[in-house]
Amino acid sequence: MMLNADRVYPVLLPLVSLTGVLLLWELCGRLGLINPLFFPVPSLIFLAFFGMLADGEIQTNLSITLFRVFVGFLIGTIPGITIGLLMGVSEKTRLFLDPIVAATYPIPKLAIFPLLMVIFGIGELSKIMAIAFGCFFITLINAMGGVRNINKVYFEVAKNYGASKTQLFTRVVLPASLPMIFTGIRIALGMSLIVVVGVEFVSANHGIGAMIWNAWQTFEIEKLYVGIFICAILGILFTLVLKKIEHRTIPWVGQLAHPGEE
Amino acid sequence: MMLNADRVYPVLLPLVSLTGVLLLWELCGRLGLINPLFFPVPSLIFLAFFGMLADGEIQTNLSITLFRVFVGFLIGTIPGITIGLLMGVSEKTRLFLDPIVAATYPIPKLAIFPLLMVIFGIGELSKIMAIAFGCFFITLINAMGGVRNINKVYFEVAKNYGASKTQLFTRVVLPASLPMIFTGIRIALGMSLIVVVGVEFVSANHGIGAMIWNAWQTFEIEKLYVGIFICAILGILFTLVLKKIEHRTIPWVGQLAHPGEE
Amino acid sequence: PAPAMKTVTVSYQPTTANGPIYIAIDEGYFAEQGIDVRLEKTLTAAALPLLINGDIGASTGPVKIGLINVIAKGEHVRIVADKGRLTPGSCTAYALMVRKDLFDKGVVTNVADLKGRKIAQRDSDYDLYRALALGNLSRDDVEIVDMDFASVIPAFKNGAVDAGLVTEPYITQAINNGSAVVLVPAQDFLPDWPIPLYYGPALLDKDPDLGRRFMVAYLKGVKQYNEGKTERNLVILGNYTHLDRELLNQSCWYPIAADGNLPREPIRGYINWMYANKKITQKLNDDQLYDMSYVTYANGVLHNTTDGRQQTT
Amino acid sequence: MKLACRHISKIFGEGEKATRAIDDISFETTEGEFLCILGPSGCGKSTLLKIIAGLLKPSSGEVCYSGNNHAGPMNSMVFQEHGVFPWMNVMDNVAFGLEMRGVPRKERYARSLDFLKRVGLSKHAWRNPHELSVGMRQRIAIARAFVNNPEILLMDEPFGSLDAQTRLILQAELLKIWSDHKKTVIFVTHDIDEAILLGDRVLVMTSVPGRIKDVLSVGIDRPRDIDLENTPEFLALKTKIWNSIRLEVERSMTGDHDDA
Amino acid sequence: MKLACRHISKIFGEGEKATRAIDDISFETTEGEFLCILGPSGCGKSTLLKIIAGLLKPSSGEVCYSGNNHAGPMNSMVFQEHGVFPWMNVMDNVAFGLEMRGVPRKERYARSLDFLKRVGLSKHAWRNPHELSVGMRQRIAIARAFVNNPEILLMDEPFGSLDAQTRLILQAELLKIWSDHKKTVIFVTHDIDEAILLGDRVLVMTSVPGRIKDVLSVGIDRPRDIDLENTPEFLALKTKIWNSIRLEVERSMTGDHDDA
Ligand SMILES: Nc1ncnc2c1ncn2[C@@H]1O[C@H](COP(=O)(O)OP(=O)(O)OP(=O)(O)O)[C@@H](O)[C@H]1O
Ligand SMILES: Nc1ncnc2c1ncn2[C@@H]1O[C@H](COP(=O)(O)OP(=O)(O)OP(=O)(O)O)[C@@H](O)[C@H]1O
Ligand SMILES: [Mg+2]
Ligand SMILES: [Mg+2]
Repeated sequence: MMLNADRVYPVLLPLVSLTGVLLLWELCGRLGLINPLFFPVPSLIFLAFFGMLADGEIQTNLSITLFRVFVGFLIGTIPGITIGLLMGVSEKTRLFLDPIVAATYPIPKLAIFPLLMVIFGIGELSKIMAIAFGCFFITLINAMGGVRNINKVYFEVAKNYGASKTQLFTRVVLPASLPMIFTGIRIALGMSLIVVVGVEFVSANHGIGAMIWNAWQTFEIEKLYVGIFICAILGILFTLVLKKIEHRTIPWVGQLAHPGEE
Repeated sequence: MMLNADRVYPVLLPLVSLTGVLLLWELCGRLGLINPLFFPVPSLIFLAFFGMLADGEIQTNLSITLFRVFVGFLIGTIPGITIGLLMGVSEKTRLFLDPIVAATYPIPKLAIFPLLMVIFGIGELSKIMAIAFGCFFITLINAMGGVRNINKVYFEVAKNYGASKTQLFTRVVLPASLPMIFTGIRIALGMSLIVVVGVEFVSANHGIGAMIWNAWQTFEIEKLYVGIFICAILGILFTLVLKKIEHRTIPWVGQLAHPGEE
Repeated sequence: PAPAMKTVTVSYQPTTANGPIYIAIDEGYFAEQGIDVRLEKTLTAAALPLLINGDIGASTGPVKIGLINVIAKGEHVRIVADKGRLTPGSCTAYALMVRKDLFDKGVVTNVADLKGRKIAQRDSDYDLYRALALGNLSRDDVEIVDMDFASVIPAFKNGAVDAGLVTEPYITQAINNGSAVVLVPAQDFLPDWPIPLYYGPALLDKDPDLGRRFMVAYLKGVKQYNEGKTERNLVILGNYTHLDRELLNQSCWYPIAADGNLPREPIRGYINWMYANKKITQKLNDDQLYDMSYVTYANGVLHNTTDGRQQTT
Repeated sequence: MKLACRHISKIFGEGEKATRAIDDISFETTEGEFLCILGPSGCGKSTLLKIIAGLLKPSSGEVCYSGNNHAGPMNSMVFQEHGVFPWMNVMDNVAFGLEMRGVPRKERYARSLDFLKRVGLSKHAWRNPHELSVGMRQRIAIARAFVNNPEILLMDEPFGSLDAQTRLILQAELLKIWSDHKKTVIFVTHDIDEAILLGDRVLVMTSVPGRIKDVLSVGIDRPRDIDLENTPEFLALKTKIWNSIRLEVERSMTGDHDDA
Repeated sequence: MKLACRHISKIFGEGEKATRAIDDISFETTEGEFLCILGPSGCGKSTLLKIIAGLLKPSSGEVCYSGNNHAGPMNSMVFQEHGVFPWMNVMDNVAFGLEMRGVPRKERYARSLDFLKRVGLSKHAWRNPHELSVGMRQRIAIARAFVNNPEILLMDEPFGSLDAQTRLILQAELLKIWSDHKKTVIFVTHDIDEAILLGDRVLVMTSVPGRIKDVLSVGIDRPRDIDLENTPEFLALKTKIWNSIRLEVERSMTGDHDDA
């Protein structure tokens, strides 16, 4: 029975919670508890969704958005993790770079988006860079925190066995920080969706954000929610994929995940 | 000498890096390497800064922004950490809530800001809630990751010594996750600045974001940069304060921070 | 008897286009009517839901497809007065601009020259359609770049776009920093195009009397606004737009009909165009769009109390 | 308090990766017995102890208690990994069990200080564990279990990181606590001498998957002295256990050579 | 390879919180010596070993080497905390030192497998450390140091978590490696018998702050057998060391009672 529950719960509970939320929403809508003008019921949203799917409206916009997300995510995440780990390892690098990170991170990309356009041009690059910045700082700060959490003895072992700086980095610092790096990646993935839609919302012809903007302009509230649902579904998919990768990459952390429930 | 360096570097290196960036910028400006229309030199920005300080323009806007940031940060962070830890501890809670988190986190608050205003009313609350949402998800995901990193033996000890759920939470899970919680807080603090300025940028009469918006309207580029500088300075201050708190709260992690450099 | 103070929330963008409202606030015209106006800066997209929801009573801005759709769904939102108009022969508050270097070199001197060029715009399909029609061009003849207004000047500067639809104060900025010139002012391709004042259910349904009093104060503001860039008006607009004196003086203030009435032909044309292009499924008639009873009332009151006003001041 | 393990097995993992750690282990303790467990490295001693403590669920079999307490008695475990909390000072670590049971701060500090003295750490009461040596941390874990005054003491190589003299002192403390309060003690050790010196019975396990190989009664009168180690009965017992385990170790180490 | 410690002291922390861990320690090893270090828990043994390994900077004093290598010789340490990397399988952990020195994978796996056999873990070569018992992890750490074939072996209680029989086998392995390659070994242990069985000399430390209390030559011929433990010279040496440390432990434990 215990074993059964172990197998069934991971599939059942997420389904229950997601459909539960949708059903509750539908119910509230049907009972007239929420204003359908602003909160249309899920069934109508799905209807609109399939309509837009048939039009091909979703496909084009989604592919454009996903392209921006992936490129921006990679451009931001890879240097973010690398520099974050370096800052974690070397105190001098950290002392030197941390103030710059602390100062540039909170600058709102939206408010300086016109400047990004001056620097990176109006095409894709400025949008991609806005995403990249969002991911960069998050993964950097989490990777830096990851290094700080590494048990000192691992550094001592590495040093004792003559690890070069590169070896220390690839064989100890990077794998040991993976748990926090993955957390950073999860936050960054969500952030890249938030940023891309934000950027497309204010200045783009195509993409999910532009779709949402158009929905606001025409006040087609179902279309707006279709855009939101797409973000949500992407969020769930990204998280699932990440979990799978995590499960393979850091098994030694996974086993600590169910304290006292075995 | 070693001891000297240990004392001097933490003050010297940040100063060198920050002033270095500013000097380089000034130099590029003076040499005409960057377009002064979009990238005015720091000295001019500081001049504008003091002018606005004398006007009292900065003080009023800053206090409004800071109020929103602190309230929004608290409203978002406290439940974020709590729920994140709970999701980390209890697998069932996690399986149930994680899909909802994964689905709602990537919904861009900017694109649904009109809905937030319908729900929370116009005025401060909708702005504060946008900040709160930003902080909520980040601290939640990091706190959840923090629990996963806890060495299993600590849970076993707690269980063996009869810790109730509350005691497990306050005496083991919370302190053990602090390193990652702090990382989450650092990201959330920056995020709250980004969000507040973004929100004020699109819909507020006052605050640093509105100040930046006005600067774009009037194309007073120095004023725009004053706004950006204020974000940067706040970022540095927040980070410094957080470091101090961290240093007191989690000394056992601090000592692992300088691998091989002792 | 002085009525108790009631609050009306108005959504706005802090531009010169809302001058009459600023004036009516600062001169106490609203207070005279027992109204406390709260200005709420909102995204244009947010104004409509807030209006419908009753969070705000009145709103301003150009007529867009969203308004048509909302009214078509049966929501009680109405155009109640004029609040600025692109009058032929007047100054330019909205224009199709072109990069100065292109213009100076004679590469683009009229609309027809824009063929194949990049044009910045944001949700201005109809405007662009009308503008391009001047050069016998259609959307497909040009490359359209979506962009918010604040980004247009940087885009002109680094040559990212060749032309664009621009409003004040960016027109003045672009001229001042030499990045662009006006190719065609909007009054040439959208003659008499109105930017109206709307009421939502908070005034229309809940408190029409409040709406009427609001209109009285508003029209008094319009009257003073139409006196032009007087010292007093410059001070008041400066308070709300944060624009400096010089820029305010240079920039265009939309002309507004003193009696608040507005021509209906341009919007009819817009609706027909949208219907023809299948952007809307239902043509609204004037009764669904306008409710001019408020200006009628206010005009009556104002004629009766002209003397009274002189007494109080 | 009596304790019985019935047919306990534990398999870690699933499918191909499944490892059987312990296999069909059954034994009973008598009231207030001191039971020592010996066995080769990796044979499943810690696994067994965690199952008895209720921290691991056995794959099959069950642990039963008989005593005045039906809900399962209070046990305190000294973990092989120590499990000293780095975020609490030494005092709070030792007082942890009392805190969990709601003992007021003043009282629990007083009682903890007493045990801190007995393990020789009272000078370090207010320091943080990360500033202490490995052996000192182990003593924190021991004091934490002692002060909790449980019905059953489960000790997983509690003295492994201590020098011989400190170990002697703590063995004496343990015996004193055991005989004063007539607790049941299950004591995992690597040291045969220690097992004979302390235990009423010695349970010897086979190499992995751990089964019970031998259960030997020590049958030497208490108090036992360290000089005992040279008596013939001690040596006979020691040799017997020695050979019993040696076979197991050799089997696993040689098996190792063969398989690889 | 000869090694000399000259007036080494180590103070942890600063100001009020400063703790002197070791104090003015000086000694020299001879070429290929096997030096055992004994001392009460918390006296600074690990600190001393880390200083010798170059992992901690002494507050004063220096470590000198004389040998064919002037840059400081290669040493391999078996850490008291083991330090087995959870993100590498057993094989990669053992081969870590070789990997760092650029030995090709095939070769380093072959050499590591040899040592995995000797510590009885070849069956577990491809498992992950978190699936192993504490003693098995300790053996990984030992194999890692052995396979690295260093000039100096530094071992901090390497056999602390192993049962007596496994310990014997590994002691024999260690002696074999030591005598085959004439390495210098510095070996921290808690077990006096072990120190006498293995060491050329035994260095006894005082309680904290650790100073050198005694340096005793063992002077028993090799190969030494476990039966040696009953010879009079062994017992005499054991008693001597025993008393020497007992005084220290008592001093620190009693001092504790007084201070608190
Ligand atoms: N990071 C540190 N900060 C402060 N004090 C420390 C630190 N590390 C060690 N000490 C102190 O130094 C002394 C020696 O510690 P060390 O770990 O060297 O002892 P040891 O002889 O190895 O003990 P054991 O046998 O228990 O392993 C201890 O009293 C300890 O409290
Ligand atoms: N989480 C796990 N996953 C898979 N196998 C495990 C796990 N934990 C323990 N094992 C296996 O179970 C067996 C017994 O482990 P256990 O820790 O109980 O041994 P032990 O007798 O305590 O050894 P030691 O004396 O070294 O502490 C070992 O072979 C080990 O590989
Ligand atoms: Mg064990
Ligand atoms: Mg030690």
